[in-house]
Amino acid sequence: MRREVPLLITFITGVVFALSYFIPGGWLGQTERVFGDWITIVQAFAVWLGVLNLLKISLIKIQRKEHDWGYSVVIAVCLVGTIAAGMYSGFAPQFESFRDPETPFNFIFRNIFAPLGATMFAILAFYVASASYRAFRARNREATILLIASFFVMGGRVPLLDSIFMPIIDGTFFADFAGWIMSYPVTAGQRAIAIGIALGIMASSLRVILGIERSHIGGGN
Amino acid sequence: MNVRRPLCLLFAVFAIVGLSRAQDGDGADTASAEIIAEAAPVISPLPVPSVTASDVPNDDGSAILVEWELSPSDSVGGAVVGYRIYRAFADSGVFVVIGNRSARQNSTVNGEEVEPGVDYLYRVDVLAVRTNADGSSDTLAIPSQSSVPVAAVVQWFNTDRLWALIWFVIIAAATIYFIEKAKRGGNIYVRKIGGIDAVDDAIGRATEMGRKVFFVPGIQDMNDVQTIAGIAILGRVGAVAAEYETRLEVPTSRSMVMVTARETLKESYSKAGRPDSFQEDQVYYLTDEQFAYAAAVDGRIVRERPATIFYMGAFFAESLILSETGNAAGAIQIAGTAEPTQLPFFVAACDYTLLGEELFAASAYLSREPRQLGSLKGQDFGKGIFLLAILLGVILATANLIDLSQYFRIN
Amino acid sequence: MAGHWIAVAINVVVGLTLVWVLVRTIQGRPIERRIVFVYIALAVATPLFMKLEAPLAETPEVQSIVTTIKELPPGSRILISFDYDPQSAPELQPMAEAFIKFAFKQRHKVIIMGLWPLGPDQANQAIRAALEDPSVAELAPEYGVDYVNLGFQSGNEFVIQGMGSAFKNMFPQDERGTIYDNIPILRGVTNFSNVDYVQVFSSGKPGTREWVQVAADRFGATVGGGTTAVQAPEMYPFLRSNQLIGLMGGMTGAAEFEKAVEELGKANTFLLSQMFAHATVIVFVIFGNIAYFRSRRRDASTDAPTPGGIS
Amino acid sequence: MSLDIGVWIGALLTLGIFSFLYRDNPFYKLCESIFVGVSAGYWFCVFFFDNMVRKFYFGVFPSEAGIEPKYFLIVGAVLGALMLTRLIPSIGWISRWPLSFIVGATAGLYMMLFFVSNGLNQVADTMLPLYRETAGGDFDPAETLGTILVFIGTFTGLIYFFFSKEHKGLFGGAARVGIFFLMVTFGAAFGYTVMSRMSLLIGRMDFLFRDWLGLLG
Repeated sequence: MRREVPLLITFITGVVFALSYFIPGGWLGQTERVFGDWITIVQAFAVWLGVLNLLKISLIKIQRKEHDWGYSVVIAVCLVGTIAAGMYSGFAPQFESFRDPETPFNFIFRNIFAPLGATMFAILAFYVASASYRAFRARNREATILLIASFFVMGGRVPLLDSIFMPIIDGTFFADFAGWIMSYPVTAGQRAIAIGIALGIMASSLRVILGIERSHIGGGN
Repeated sequence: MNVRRPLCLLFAVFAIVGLSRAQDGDGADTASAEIIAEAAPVISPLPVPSVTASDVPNDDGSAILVEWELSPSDSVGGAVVGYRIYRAFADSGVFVVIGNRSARQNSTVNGEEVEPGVDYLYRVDVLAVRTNADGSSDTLAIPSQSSVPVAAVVQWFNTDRLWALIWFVIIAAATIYFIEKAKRGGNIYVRKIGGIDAVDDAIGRATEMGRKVFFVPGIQDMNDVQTIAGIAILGRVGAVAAEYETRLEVPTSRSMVMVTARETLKESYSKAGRPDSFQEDQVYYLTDEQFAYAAAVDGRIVRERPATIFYMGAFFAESLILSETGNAAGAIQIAGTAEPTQLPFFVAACDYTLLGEELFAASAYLSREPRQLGSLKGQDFGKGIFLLAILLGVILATANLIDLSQYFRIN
Repeated sequence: MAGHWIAVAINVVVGLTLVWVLVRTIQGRPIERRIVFVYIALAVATPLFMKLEAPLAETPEVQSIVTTIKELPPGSRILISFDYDPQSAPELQPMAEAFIKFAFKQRHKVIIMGLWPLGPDQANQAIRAALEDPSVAELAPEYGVDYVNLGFQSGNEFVIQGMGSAFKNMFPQDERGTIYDNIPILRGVTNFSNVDYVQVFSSGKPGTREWVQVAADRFGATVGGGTTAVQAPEMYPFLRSNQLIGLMGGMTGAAEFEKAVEELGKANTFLLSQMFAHATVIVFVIFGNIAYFRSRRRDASTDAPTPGGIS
Repeated sequence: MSLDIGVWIGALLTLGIFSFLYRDNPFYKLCESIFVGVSAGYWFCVFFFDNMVRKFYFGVFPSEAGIEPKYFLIVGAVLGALMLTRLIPSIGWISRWPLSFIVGATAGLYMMLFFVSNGLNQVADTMLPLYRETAGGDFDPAETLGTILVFIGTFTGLIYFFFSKEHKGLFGGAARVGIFFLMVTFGAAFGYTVMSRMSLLIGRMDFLFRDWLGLLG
């Protein structure tokens, strides 16, 4: 029971959803949207598991006074505090929605969540630089090609190479060249990857549907 | 008639010119504008000669295609500014506006509030600017005859997708054939893939160094095929880690992935004969937020200094945030993703990268199980068909003989 | 101006220290990544204080937006859709600010909306920035009369579709809760046939593509785009087919727009930062290679793995 | 300098995250913990109000008359509820059912969508005549070269992905060419993204210098 039922469920849903691609009518014609709706609802349930787990781990750390337990206090307080602020903002009658600009939830979003996210994203600028310094070295033919392509696109996308070579080559030669690289060789590479992915997804989905690959239900053979 | 059309046109042009100059409102121009307006007689554009409506094929009966002949007055620079499309229920006959199209356009799809099996009538009005004798102007709408009643129909098979079915069945059948063949025995050759061959060594390294192995299953939920592939790889990695008694940690950014990863690892550990070594807390949820997850995993990487880090699944901007940190922390890193935008970053920062298709093949490789390897052969068969098709298609297209792409392009 | 000279001075000094980095690299002692970080931070930060003009070529796609707006008679109605969130603001906000300033100076009426929840908020920031400009402040554009913010509406391209029959259906009231019919600027505005130009600032979906497909193709609106650099290439087919009358792509596009309307602002400064940052990355890539070739000469083992271990 | 408390909080958190670039430190750990806690709570609320209340509850029980209830959403709630059996260890195995459903549906649905959009349509897009002409009917060298490159790159790139054939001889040579194209792709895509990443950093710097410190006009 514990093993066969999940396998059967996977098989049936897999086949039905695959067939639905060819059927325009009824709910089968809209499986993508319907499934999307279901998933969002399941996520709303499942997030309890995650959040309770996060809280549990933090509380255990605090209780055992493990190394750096103080930060677990911060996590727990911020988690509970944000949820409380969100619930208050969502249910208090003076707000239309929990996202209203005046709600405490929105205050947290604007002044804590957003700057943290933006900064974490911005850190990438530094990493992009250090990764190029280290990795883009002409160690062999492949690496050299990688290096050259990135050099021309990096220099062409902003008016950098064009302005350096302004006295020799007029106009937007490097910008155009960067564009040319993006529209032809890059298209080719991406297309090969895309077609490979299509076949990879097809074969691994078949393995899942046929029950050959069953790790998601905790199953070997 | 022959003379009238160019004449109409000419007047219309005059009217427009006069109108636009009058709008400039410049004192000097008003006089001439008045003269032109006076010279232009009041003219009415001609209506749309005919309107046809038909069911949009291969859909769920929720759209009707409306086409019309352009009004004879609709020509470049003419007075016609556009068309207004009306619809009525055939039994009531009350027309309601459903949309506008600009001049020179002759069709629209009515895709909203269409019930299958209900008869509708359509009418298309020509909208045109009329210049009056006093120089003022207004917009005229000249209605057409209504179309014959039409109803949208629900189709049960999308014939546009027939070729998708044919190609799919061919490749899927081949895949199943190879799986069956492999099951009956028979040697299956698979070539070396650096990233996959390195898995055992990478885990072994962690064992020697007495450090942890991190497995990051991407930031998408279980409704992404890449996550499923990543979890399958986790199953194999978990078995090796259990065997080597190396501590494996899986931070997740999705609750459902946490649940699935736990199931998978539990099974791997018991299969490796070490069910007791598995602890649920090896797999933990951090947060659904992409960058907070990245910040937390980064922190763990610098603090725990894992010897080996796997990134298998769907990654976005956090790919380089994580792998640069891992690189600086001296970890061996093996990444795999089918997000084409992130591959360059993994390639730059990781020791091994599984590119797109290789991510999906990895679990089959690692399992070394005949049926799994057989499915890889099916993948190759598909590639063979596509290669052949591309070659033939390009040759035939260059020779201008047949357009093969029509059998591959699906809407 | 003092800021400018200090920034220039810092850059000269930093430029000189690169010689030290080069020497160290040649000696086979590559610098650690934290020093790379410092250079990037300086390369991005210092140009913000500089008063230099980024060298730019004129492109038809940006110029055509400028010409279109200039040719509209004063008092024309311009609809602007803000389809992005703060994450793309560095690229799109300067563009939006320059555009709104320009529209006000041309005495056009501006109607704002958003298909992204945080879009109208970005719009308010852009309006605020525009009003701070003395020459705009002089004209004293009035809310409700010269501009209005209709706020966010969910439904992606279906909102545009709905606006095709009546704006009012999609936006019964503006962001401040005023009923549509009571807003002076909207009197006589039924649908796209009553606006003279539509400008979209977008960073994804829904965005410029959807506006082209629905507002331009279906309802015949004149649509111009402003997108992030990453998105811009996808829009070129629409430009070629004239479904999109013009396009500002990323900071380069925004800076060119600023230049064309003679209104050097953030985009120009940001573009300078970007050029400095790119130059820094390129310099470090070159240094990295010098280091590599030096070390290879010392140590002849050249059996290096392919990037990403691909074989 | 700003007098807005929100700007100050934002600026301090920004500095805290940036401090990680130097090394791990208590300030970063604090910001990281705040971020994890706040964002987990944030998503919890978003899931609750957007997905649970608005999508599910008001989907099944519409607040206005005349809107048809979407009963199919109940399936999602049932799956979700089964997921929660995880909380009770003795019946936790039931959670495999909804998981199997989701995995099966994902496999079936995306198998077809990717097969067509990433596979068949891409193959069709490659089938172009190698000899290209301009709109005026003249030979177009740039476009011709481009089309030939796309053809060769796609073809050899796919050969690289073959698993069941050793990369030797002519086949191996083609695979090597394929790798070259992949390298161009990666290099170019990397260089291409640098621009947008830099602009994010510019945005943060602008926030610090303009909004917080008020040093920029």
